[in-house]
Amino acid sequence: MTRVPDPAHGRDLYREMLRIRRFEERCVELYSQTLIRGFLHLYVGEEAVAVGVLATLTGDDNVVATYREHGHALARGIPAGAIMAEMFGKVEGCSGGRGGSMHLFDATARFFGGNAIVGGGLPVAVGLALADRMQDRPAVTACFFGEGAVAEGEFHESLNLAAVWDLPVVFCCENNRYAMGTALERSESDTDLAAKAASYEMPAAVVDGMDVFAVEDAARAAVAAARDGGPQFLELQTYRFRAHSMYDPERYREKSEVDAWRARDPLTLCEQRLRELDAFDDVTRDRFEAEVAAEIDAAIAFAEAGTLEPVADLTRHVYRDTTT
Amino acid sequence: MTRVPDPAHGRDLYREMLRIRRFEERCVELYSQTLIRGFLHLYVGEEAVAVGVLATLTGDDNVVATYREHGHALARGIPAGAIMAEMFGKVEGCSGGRGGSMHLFDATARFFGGNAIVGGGLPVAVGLALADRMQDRPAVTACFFGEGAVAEGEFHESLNLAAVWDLPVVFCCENNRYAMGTALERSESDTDLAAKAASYEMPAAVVDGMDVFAVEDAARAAVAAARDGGPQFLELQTYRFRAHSMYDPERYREKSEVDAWRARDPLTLCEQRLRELDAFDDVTRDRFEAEVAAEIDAAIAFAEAGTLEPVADLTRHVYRDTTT
Amino acid sequence: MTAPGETTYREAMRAAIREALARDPRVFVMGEDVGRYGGCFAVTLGLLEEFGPERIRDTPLSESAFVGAGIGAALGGTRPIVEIMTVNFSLLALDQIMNNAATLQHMSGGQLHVPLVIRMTTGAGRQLAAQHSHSLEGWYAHIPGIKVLTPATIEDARGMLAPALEDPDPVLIFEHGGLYNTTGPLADPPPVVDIAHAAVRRRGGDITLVTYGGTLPTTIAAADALAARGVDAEVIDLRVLRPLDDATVMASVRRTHRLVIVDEGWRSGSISAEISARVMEQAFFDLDAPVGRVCSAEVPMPYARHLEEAALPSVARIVAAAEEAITANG
Amino acid sequence: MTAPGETTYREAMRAAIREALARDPRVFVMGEDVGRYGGCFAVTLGLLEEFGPERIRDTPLSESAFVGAGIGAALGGTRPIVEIMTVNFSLLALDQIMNNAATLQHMSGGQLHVPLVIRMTTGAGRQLAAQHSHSLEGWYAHIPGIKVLTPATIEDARGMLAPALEDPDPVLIFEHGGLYNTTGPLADPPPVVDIAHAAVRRRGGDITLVTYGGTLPTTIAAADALAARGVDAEVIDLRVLRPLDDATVMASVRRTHRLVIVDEGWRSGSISAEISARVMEQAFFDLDAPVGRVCSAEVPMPYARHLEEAALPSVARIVAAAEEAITANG
Ligand SMILES: Cc1ncc(C[n+]2csc(CCOP(=O)(O)OP(=O)(O)O)c2C)c(N)n1
Ligand SMILES: Cc1ncc(C[n+]2csc(CCOP(=O)(O)OP(=O)(O)O)c2C)c(N)n1
Ligand SMILES: [Mg+2]
Ligand SMILES: [Mg+2]
Repeated sequence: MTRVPDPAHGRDLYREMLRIRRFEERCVELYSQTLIRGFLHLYVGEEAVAVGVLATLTGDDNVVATYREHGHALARGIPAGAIMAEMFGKVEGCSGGRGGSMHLFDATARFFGGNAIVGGGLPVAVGLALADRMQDRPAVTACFFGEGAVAEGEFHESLNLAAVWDLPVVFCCENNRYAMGTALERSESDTDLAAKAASYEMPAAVVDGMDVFAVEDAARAAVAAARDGGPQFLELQTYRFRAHSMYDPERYREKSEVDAWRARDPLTLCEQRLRELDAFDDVTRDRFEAEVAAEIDAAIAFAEAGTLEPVADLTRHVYRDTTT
Repeated sequence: MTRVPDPAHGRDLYREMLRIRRFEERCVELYSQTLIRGFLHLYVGEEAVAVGVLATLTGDDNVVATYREHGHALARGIPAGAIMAEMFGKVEGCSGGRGGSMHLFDATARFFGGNAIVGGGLPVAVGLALADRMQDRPAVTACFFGEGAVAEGEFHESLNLAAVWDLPVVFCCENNRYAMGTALERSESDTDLAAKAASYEMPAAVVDGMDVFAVEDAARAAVAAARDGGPQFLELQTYRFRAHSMYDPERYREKSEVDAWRARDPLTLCEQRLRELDAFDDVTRDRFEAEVAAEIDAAIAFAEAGTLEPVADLTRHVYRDTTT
Repeated sequence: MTAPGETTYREAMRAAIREALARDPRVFVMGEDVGRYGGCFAVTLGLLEEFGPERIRDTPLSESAFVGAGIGAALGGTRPIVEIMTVNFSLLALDQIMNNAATLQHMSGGQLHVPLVIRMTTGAGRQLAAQHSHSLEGWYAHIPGIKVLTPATIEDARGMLAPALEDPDPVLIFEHGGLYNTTGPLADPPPVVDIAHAAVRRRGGDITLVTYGGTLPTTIAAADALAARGVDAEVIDLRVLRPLDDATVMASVRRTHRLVIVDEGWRSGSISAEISARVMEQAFFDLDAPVGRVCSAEVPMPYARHLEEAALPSVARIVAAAEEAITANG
Repeated sequence: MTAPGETTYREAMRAAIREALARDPRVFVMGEDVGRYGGCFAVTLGLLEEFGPERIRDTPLSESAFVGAGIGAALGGTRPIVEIMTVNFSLLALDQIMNNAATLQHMSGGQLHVPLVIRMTTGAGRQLAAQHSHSLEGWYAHIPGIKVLTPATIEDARGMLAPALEDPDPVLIFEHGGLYNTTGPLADPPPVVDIAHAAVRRRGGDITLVTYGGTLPTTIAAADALAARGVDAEVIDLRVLRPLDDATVMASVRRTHRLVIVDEGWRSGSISAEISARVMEQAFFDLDAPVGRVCSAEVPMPYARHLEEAALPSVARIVAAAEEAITANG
């Protein structure tokens, strides 16, 4: 059990998770309507991770995420409309329609993507942290990746490099137990991921990733430690309730396993906790639902009203445009 | 202190190390005479590692080595003449003159190179072991690499894969403390290399790589364990007495450090041990020196007498020649 | 669902893998999610159940290690079929491919052979954006020591694997993601194909269109469109990008005197450049017009659909290039 | 030792790095053995002592991580000069180069820029055999989003780094290992050079020889040999392989009507193929003979000296190709 949460802040965390949940549920509908295309990886079930970690960052910190990053983008404050417009392929999208669901970016929010190569974001995160240290900025870089990335060489090279140079990276491993259809037991000989971090002398914590308060506590400690010191590792134990992407028949896991994890839905856990503290009631929930629904409706309207980039601009953004 | 070595076997090990030492000393001369070209990486100081490990293998086992592999090739039984001819670029070379010092091969000896990409041999070793297991052969694959390779992603991917599939690989890490000019302390945040192996649940031993008997004991145990089970890790602590290659001014280490290690020359240590057991005397040594000198003279003569491949054959060995 | 007697490209590929597994105990499959998941494009679906986990091996996400392990396993006497989910991730294994698979035979003076098959999906067209839309098969064809196959038809999807496995050299098979669901008839027993020659997919006398892989259907459609305009185009499917079958291309060009190459790769340094250069070298005096190229725009693939479509070779662009070639020396 | 007023290519490169470090506090160097060892080709020798370990950073052997860290550091406002010891090891970092450095600007809709410089040694000629002799700069030039420089002269070794660092896009600099010890005069202050244009290194009217990097000296020697035979060859040094400066090549070909390209890369799918294809497209009717190519043999580089020499472009092969072009339509 974690510390007693502040009621107002606890509700904020709940509301943020709800935004992500409802946003993604609408994405599924829009995908069936072919308004969103390409790959679409949902974060449903894992919301407590992004919300808990990102709550502990400042605006000067950096975020690096994966292709499963709607939640991180929303929690980082990228407007829902800009994200939705991106998935609609519109100029008003947060990546100008060039990136799509897997490549959400926002330079102002220091949100460095949306990387669709497993493990590919980790070296970049190390470099962002290096730049901060070399320029005496007190920022931290939060780098998210799945447990599947732990088998990739880039994971190890990056952890080691960050540790050798003592850089302020918080490596946030979202252990949802599967990399597509491959269970962690079949991808790692030792499933104790903190042991990998330990082999780089990197402090590590194993966290209940379904409990947003636990995540926030662990992240706050890790972020503080990184800010004044070197890299930190968080294993955030979570579960993806939905398919890997839109095309996954889920042959690799039992429905009972999914159900067991659904019983620990991060939204439900958070709500229960807040109700125990008399900090949450049906009125609050209904209000949140209404606000969130309105926000998402507006986001979709914004995306629909958005414009398509002229085809004549096809080869822009390959090299910096020096003509304008 | 290791078990009491068998005198005759102990002398064999000494003699094998002497062969390597004298062979390489002659290589340096031949390099100055430009009879050998390209890169030339000497094993001087590290002979106990290859000799100790390879003494424990059978002819059906596989060996994968690096660009610093003259010692391994000699200890594996590739004729000195074939190795020398290779470095002379002659058809009679063990790689037909195509490979040179960094790429010694011998399919019959199951010596799979001579890999000049740091870390590049490890995945291949895993595959050789996989093939043995799938075909029910009781062979083991010994894979040599430097401690510098531990920072490469391929090291981690390979250890994990071998461990996940429980394959008979003995990973032999030749920790000579430097990767070119980079000391282990500056390339690994945690210099305890066995801890990396442990993070894959792989049994590991740290071995005095200057003591050929210690190496042999540790290798015998590891090879037996791998043959009946899964991968093993040996950290063989050693030192390279000479430069990284022929072009290294050695700015990165103190002469005093080199001298301290030279005091533990594996040949001297072995000789001392055998003398303590009354198993070695000046006569033996002089005889070995004479035999080895004769062998190397013959090898050089063989290499000199070798032939150059016709230039018309330049593009052979790219695809299997189906015309003959 | 496919009509009776019809099959899909995906099923054809699966049938080829199944046959190889059944026929030769040395053959096995490894890669990410080839087993329990059924393959990221469902090519290997059902094979785990049929052949078991020893021969259908799910790997961790470690492209370099499992491709390298494929090389080692090939050296060790097996016949691995390594699946890299998509060409985009193969960059992580490129060191193993170029520095080991392609060179071991040579570095060992011909002692070693690497009878390895690596399959991967390639290509764009499904709004997967910049990191998931590469068409690098032509780029891979730069590397001596490997062979590069691009099955574009159901018969080739069914037939190319067997000779690839028999080949003593490492063979890369690129399967365009847009082809998996194409359907068509397949004879029983399926026809035997080689992995040495280009194929003329449509005869014609006015102009030659050379292509391969994912753009074959587009190019045939363009030939049909040209036919409607009175231009009789010959369509050559390269099938094998390395070693290139020059002879088939030159023979056609010597008849038609005009050539357009259609290639989903980025234009600069593409395989289409190589073909143009070879025609320059071998058939310059037969040309009535400069060789044209229709390639992908030189841009990381954009997500937005209209931009992706504009970036890729299309019937309209092929027809325009063909007409330019026809009127060039007008 | 160099004569007074002379410098080596290596020293010129070092002077450029030193100047960049002194001028801009955002600039730093990282790579394997750039510090204490002094650089594997001694380019960075002495810089650690002068600028300290914060700015001259030895990295572990982790090509993917430190190239990716260079990308991140560039995003973070610094100006990293990343040294990959040789192009041969850059394959391990190719995912970072192609999927991140080259695409981040595009994927972010133009929000991000990656002002990163990656330097690496390239080329063969020193009997380093198959894994240490690649010439892949032309191959890298296939990738949209990066720029590819090949300084071949002392002035370019001295001058190209500054504009590369000023460039908002990722720039790869390939330094041919055979050039480091070449000596020559260098004006003080050194001339300012651009990274946009090819350079005519020798004027001539009978035939154009196009080359870049390590084969520039060979090509100039071939031009001298041709002059002795009464053939007046123009020599163009491409300098930049991406984006290619077509205009300089076409202008020359329109005057000489004949072209031979000299390229140390493997022939198939080389940058020389691209140039040939572009000449086909842009100057076909100006050609009096097919464009010729002198490339490396399509073989992993053999160790044996005579075989390596035979595999590489040589004066004799260039002269022969030029003479063939001259007599082609004879
Ligand atoms: C290098 C690489 N290999 C394979 C893929 C295909 N792929 C996309 S997501 C994924 C699973 C990743 O699992 P994990 O890292 O656990 O993240 P999760 O999807 O569970 O969030 C795979 C294999 C990829 N994108 N990149
Ligand atoms: C991937 C790669 N990076 C860099 C090099 C250049 N290089 C050759 S040997 C070497 C040092 C390797 O050190 P270590 O692994 O400790 O082996 P040692 O030379 O000490 O035996 C380096 C950096 C290489 N060959 N391969
Ligand atoms: Mg996962
Ligand atoms: Mg070492």
